[in-house]
Amino acid sequence: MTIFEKSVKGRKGFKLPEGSVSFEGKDLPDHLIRTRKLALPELSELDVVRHYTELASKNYSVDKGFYPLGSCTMKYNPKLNEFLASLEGFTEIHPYQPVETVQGALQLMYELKEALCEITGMDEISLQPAAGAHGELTGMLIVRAYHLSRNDTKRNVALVPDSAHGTNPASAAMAGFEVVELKSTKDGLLDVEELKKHLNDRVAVLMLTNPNTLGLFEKDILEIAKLVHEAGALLYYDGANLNAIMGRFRPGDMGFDVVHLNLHKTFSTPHGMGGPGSGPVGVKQFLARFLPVPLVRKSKDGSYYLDYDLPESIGRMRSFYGNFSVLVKAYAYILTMGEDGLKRASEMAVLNANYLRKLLSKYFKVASERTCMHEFVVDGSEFVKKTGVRILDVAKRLLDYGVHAPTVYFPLIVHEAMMIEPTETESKQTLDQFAEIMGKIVDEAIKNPDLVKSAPHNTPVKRLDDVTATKNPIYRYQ
Amino acid sequence: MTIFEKSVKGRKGFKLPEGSVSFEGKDLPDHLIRTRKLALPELSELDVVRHYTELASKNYSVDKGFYPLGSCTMKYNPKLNEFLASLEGFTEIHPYQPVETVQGALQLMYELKEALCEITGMDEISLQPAAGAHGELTGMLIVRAYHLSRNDTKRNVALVPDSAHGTNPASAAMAGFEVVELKSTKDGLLDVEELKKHLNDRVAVLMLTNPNTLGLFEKDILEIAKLVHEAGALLYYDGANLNAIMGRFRPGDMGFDVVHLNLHKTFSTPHGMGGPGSGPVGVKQFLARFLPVPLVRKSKDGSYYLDYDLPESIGRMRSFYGNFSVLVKAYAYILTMGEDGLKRASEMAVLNANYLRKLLSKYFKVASERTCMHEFVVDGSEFVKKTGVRILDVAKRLLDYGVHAPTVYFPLIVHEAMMIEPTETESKQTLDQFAEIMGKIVDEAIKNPDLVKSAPHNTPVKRLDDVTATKNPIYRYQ
Amino acid sequence: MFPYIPHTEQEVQEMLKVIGFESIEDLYRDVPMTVRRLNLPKGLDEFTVARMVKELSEKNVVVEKEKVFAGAGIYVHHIPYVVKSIVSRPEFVTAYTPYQAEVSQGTLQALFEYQTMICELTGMEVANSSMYDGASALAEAVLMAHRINGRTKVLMSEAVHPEYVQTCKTYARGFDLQFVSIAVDENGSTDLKLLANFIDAESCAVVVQQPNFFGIIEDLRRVREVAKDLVLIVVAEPISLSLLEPPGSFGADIVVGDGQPLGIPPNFGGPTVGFFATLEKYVRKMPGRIIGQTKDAEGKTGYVMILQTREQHIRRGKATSNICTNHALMALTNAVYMSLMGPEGLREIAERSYANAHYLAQRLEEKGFKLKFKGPFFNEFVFVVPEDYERLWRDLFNEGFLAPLPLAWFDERYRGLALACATEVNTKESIERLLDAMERGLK
Amino acid sequence: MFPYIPHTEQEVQEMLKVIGFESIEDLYRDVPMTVRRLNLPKGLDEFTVARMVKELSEKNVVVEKEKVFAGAGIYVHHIPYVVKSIVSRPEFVTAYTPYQAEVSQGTLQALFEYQTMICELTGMEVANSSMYDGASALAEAVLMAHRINGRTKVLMSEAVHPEYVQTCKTYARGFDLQFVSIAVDENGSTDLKLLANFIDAESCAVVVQQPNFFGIIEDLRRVREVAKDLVLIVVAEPISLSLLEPPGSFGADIVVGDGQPLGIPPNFGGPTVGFFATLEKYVRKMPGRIIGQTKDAEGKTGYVMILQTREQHIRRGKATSNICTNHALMALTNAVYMSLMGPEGLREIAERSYANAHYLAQRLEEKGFKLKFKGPFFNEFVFVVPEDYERLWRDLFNEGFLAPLPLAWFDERYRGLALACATEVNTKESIERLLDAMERGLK
Repeated sequence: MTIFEKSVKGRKGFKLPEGSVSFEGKDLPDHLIRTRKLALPELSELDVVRHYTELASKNYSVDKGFYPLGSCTMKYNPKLNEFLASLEGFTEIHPYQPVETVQGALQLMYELKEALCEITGMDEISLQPAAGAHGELTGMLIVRAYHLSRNDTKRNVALVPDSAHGTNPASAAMAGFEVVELKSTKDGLLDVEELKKHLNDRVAVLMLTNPNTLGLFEKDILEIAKLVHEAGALLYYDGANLNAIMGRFRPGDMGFDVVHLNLHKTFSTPHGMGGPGSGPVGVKQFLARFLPVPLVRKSKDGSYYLDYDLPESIGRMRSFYGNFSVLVKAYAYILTMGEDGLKRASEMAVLNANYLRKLLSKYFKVASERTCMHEFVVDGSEFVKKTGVRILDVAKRLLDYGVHAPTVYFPLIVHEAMMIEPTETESKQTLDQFAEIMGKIVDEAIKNPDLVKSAPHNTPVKRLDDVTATKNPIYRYQ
Repeated sequence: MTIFEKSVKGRKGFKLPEGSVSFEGKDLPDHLIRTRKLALPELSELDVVRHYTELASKNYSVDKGFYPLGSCTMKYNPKLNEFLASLEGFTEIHPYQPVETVQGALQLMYELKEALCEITGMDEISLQPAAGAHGELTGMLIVRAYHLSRNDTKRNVALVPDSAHGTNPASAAMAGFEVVELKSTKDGLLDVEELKKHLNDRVAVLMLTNPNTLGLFEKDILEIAKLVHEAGALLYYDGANLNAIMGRFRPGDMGFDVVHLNLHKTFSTPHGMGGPGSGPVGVKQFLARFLPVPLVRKSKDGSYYLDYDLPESIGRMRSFYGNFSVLVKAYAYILTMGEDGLKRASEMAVLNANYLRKLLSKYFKVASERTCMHEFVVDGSEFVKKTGVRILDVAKRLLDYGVHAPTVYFPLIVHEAMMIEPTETESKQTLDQFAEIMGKIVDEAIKNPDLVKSAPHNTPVKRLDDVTATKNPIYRYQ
Repeated sequence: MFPYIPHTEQEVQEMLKVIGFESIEDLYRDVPMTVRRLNLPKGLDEFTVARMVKELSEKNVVVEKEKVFAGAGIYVHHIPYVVKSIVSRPEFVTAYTPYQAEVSQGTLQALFEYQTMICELTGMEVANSSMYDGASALAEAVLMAHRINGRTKVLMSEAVHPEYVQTCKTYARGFDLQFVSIAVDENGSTDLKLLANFIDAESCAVVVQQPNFFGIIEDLRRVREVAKDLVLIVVAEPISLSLLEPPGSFGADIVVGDGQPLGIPPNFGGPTVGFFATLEKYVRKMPGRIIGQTKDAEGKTGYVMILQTREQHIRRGKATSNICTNHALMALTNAVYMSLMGPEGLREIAERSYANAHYLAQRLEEKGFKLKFKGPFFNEFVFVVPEDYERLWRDLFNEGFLAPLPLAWFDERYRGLALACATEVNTKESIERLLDAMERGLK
Repeated sequence: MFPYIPHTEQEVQEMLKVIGFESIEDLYRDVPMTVRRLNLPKGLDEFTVARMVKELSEKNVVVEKEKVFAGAGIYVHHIPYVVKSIVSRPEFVTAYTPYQAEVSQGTLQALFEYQTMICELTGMEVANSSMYDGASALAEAVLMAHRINGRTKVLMSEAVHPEYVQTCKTYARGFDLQFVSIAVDENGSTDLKLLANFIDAESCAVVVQQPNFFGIIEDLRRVREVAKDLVLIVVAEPISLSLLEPPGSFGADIVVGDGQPLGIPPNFGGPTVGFFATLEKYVRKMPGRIIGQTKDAEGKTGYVMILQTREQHIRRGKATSNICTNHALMALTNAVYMSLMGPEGLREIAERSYANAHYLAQRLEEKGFKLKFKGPFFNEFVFVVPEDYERLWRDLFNEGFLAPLPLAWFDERYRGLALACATEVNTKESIERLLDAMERGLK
């Protein structure tokens, strides 16, 4: 039942303090006053609590179980960080307070920025972007600004591997680039020869994820960087897949010029059903002058300030300074893990992925024979051919067993793909159990395919009709 | 799966600060050191979060739905109060701090005590007891101390109606009284003639709940009080059922000498799966000197202190001063509701009970024809005879419909009793829905009794075998 | 050992054995880079971290709510405690994007209800399930307008929040859009004569803010008349929409805004949430996720993401936007807040804000200050202050007030002006105390 | 309207009509008392209430953890943040007693696991699902001992917490029990020769505390030898039990204690939680709720309340105790804390407490203070202070320390003694600063 159907006219869930100024309203012209009825629900506080408690019970979440969503890095979100982000000294400060009265906030941002620079090997970072895609757009606008600043106006092509996240081409297009896709090798890696063919004086940038979306390390990265730079283009790093590399190697050392990060992935800030996240953008020194304003800086006297004095900046990407509460959580996470913990996290993430890949290779073909990094992709095409059961059905059937499904049908270059990222916070026991469930489902797909095809059976609703939902859309309760 | 089965040797869910003093341990004799292995579980933080998240999902709770448990007053527990009780200035103070450094805590306790005195019509209150039964024992020890102080040593009988809560006789017995039960009238009220027969110079006290456990107001209360007092005995008020009366009438005005309250019922502090509660005890002035030490008092200079100087006190009922965090919640509730809100709460509680009673009288005989107060009792004997379905089965079947069952088989004087208390925080819609479900179950009991007898069907476990559980008890995981 | 990483050394060895590797180093054998020790401190325990972060939080000065008289995009309101208690539930906080609808009905229904509430507030037909903030929502609205009619000139009221204008300009860098700023008249509203003059065949959209950056309530009926067949984009403050006739009633094409006033604390400016509403006919040009109602295999009502072919993960380079992660948890916060307040509560808050702001303005005038504009205002207004007002403003902060903001910050043209704000959190007493402090400070 | 009461006036009228009444007054027609207006203020909104209560909380002085050197029943420890996050889940907080087991498996399993953990800690065979606190648990243990052998003389070590002793005496008022206090010897442990002398045919139970009120670790093996066929009741501090051989290993009959050190903040003394463990042979004499494992109709493992015939709601006046509401939520807190810490964590905390307390003792001796007793101690000890130490103690508070407690508070016989405590929260630095402050104060 929707919350609107629970509404009772005149019921109230709020009470305001006694007002000390009475409303006259005489100055507000009648024609400005709302005539259209505002049909918000009318409920008691308990009504509201019960409604959302019921909704909460219908959600899967990290606290409930395993979330092997490839490329999403669904790791444990420490409770400590939620507590810290809700401290009054963080939540109740206005962005336009005098800068000397928000030194704690600025110091936190500055130190977080410094730590992220160290982790990525970049020279300067903006914490402003609100999400990964927002960071990508920021980064691509910086690439654009860089070439224009050199009067290199021809460079309007962004090269993107065909294995890339959809946001890469979308962000490139939004920044005004023409997107050219590069075919991957059979191995799922960037094809250096293909790259060479495409590099010319119209190319502004190569966008790369490394490890890539198949979970493979681009082993030719140093050569790739050399080629790209020699061609006068920049190298962009999609940091969505940073979880494999902390303390092991750094984008900056690999030759990347621009990096965006997803704090809500690698740095354990919660996803909140799809946001708020945070997508900082880091650059090498020669690009720092194009970063969005304001930048958090430290004065010689040790105080912190917001630097608006970047005449070549691409400008603002949003209001104010970034998703500050999210930054608090990432900051606390980095303090907690430290140099040793971050490295251990990456190593265990990679160990988990390779272990699970090995277990699942009993049931499925894995998309590449090479050692994976923090995630891997299963090629379900043989399974689908053999059983007639789709990978989507396997995904839905997993829900019945109380685990979330992997990312499916991505990356596009693998047929019937399942992209699996266990993260380091999952235990061997959880991985063993997941593999066992997968084994059962494969078994079911052979012996009782209809059971799998009609899944899920144990969820709050059965399989939903999303085709009709888009064909005859119902956008709101009426 | 139990948490012990999830344990992995060597796994850790904690990290302590670097220790600055190293452990030598040389002074602790070997024979004192633990040799027996401590088999607590070894888990990561995420393991622990998931385990308890899973357990939480298997619980019914007020936030989930309707809890018509008679005599338990399962009303909404405001979130505000949880927040306030967890303020650092309340949780992080040590009971042995200098009294001048805990003035806020003492002021809160003092003002709460004053408000409860006003609500009950009593003169002095101890906030020390941890629960209703604890308060009963306190009150009965005061009764005992009172008679002994007058050298009236013969009075060792406590009169208790047969409709009383089980705690009444149990507490009386624990305070050293011989318990004599009084038969109720057919109407379910205290039988004044029966009372007269039992009143003599051995009677120390009459324990009464008013409204009684049938939800009926003891209309002869003024006469009862007179008789009891004339016989030299005291009148004890079981305040578990206070929710009907706030701002309408007061135990103190009815002639009661001792009252205990359940803050976790009437004053909306949460039940926490069965505690912590709080069971303050109020008395008339002539009994104040027997209250447990310490009492919270206010000096002439406006400061607050703990008064240990009560030479005739029964002594301590526990360590320290009471369940302070619970007191904070009750205090905030009283501030929020105020005189007008408390009265409204009682009135709406009584309205809800009478309304639901009316709706259910379509399906069941109600135990009394009289207007009820905040709760009422259904007599299921005809239903049971007709259908062969037990009241316990109806209770279990209710669980399938997502509502909690009422209190069943109590009070003992009603056959196949269902005791129902809706509380004021439930809406008309919830009551209508509950009545509709009851109607359905009655229908099922006639048409498909096995369905009801084998209920519940939609719960995390099916009906549990509690007979074997007690016959061959398993007390712990091994 | 780290509490967040479960692996014991024994398990690591067992797992390596299964994979067929000897050591962790083997896992990285494809990587040509040398391992490098990060120059970061070692990991800390949570108690030490908590102490350190708490100390940072205490280096920030929190102004008592009733003493905040600044808005300009972030507004201080009373937030019922139950809001946080609900939205901090781990089932919401630790859930992912609802890709698997059958185990995400909580998220999906909540967002569907949120969309409905936004439609109600704005008077529009369809809303998406959230954007990052008001500024980026506006920037996306401008790009959408360009998608709608292909034209390139955006007529932007001067009285749109400067940071929003800047964001639009940044977003438009990849496109050939020009922005024309339309000044305000002596009433503080967008000068419609000027606007009319600037409109030509290349004009794509008109952007106004309601109430505008100077607090003035724009006459949307007349804006719509002048804007004729241009895309009319309105940036709206949501609480005011419970009192004011919504933009949808005047024929707005896109209504965006920031949801911060609806139950979200200031958070030093973020996260807030952007709302985005339009007309059904434009829905396929709209950025962001949309939740729709549907049925499951047994005919039971359920919710799913719809119209995903607009989005980047399907359409890649041809998507309406690159947005994927949005601000769902903050949209939920908005929905919970609106559910508690209902139409009456929201209206009461709007009326009190109005009353307090007008009382403050009246008292300022009585003290000799001049209001800059004559137009009707809601909870903010501009008044004339000395040129060096910023010094007084800092002094007032030291007396515990976040006083009306020096407008010179935003543009030197505004030197000598301040932007005041009042909401339901202010009281007669706090207003009088502000005035006293200002008087003392000016002497 | 009150946010917690849903009834609109229209609904009230509709409901009255269904009942057949005209007005609310009709509902109270059986009540002979006149309605009386309570002398209480009108109801307030939550923001005002929050402000008022917060102001009260701020009138209390919170001592920094590392500067607390007092225990005596309430101990300051580090509590992982996740504990609160779990135990504040409404599914636990707003649930009732698990009367309907099928929808209370969360509660029941958690308490079953809690019982197991208490058995592990104490070395006993069976534990109940909680008592109010340590003191009332001890009082119930004494009554249980009386039920076991019917005898009436309780030999109570002088080194049991005075408030626990007082509670026992209050609880025993309804019974004909006598208490004999057994003094401590020069080691600070219960004088076993004295104890032996007092034992006679009427002796029911021996009660000792481990570590005792003076911090000394009792030699339970010898206590058991002397107590022979009496009921041996041990009050134990739970953290110490991860380091010390548990009472169960020495043949204790009943072990009780307060669970506060296991993840519960001081809370100004309450709520804490009492634990209560005994041997299987005594289980039917035990007070309180017990959870047992069983099967459901389909053979699946589940949990229920067992042995309820001991309890008041069934057995009424003949129950083993009147306790029904216990401290389940705090028992859950203990279980969550122990799950996080595990055996190693608990031991580490015990060892650090031990190390800190012994370092403090050693440094006090170096500064010229004398320890009162020679026996081995855990995290508390008694040392000799000036007669007017209470003045110094208050001065130290003003310097930010909750210094060792003046024992004269508890008994005039102890004047000139102080009870010091250290746990893992104290640091070398905070210890040195305490010593400096004490030195300065004594000059």
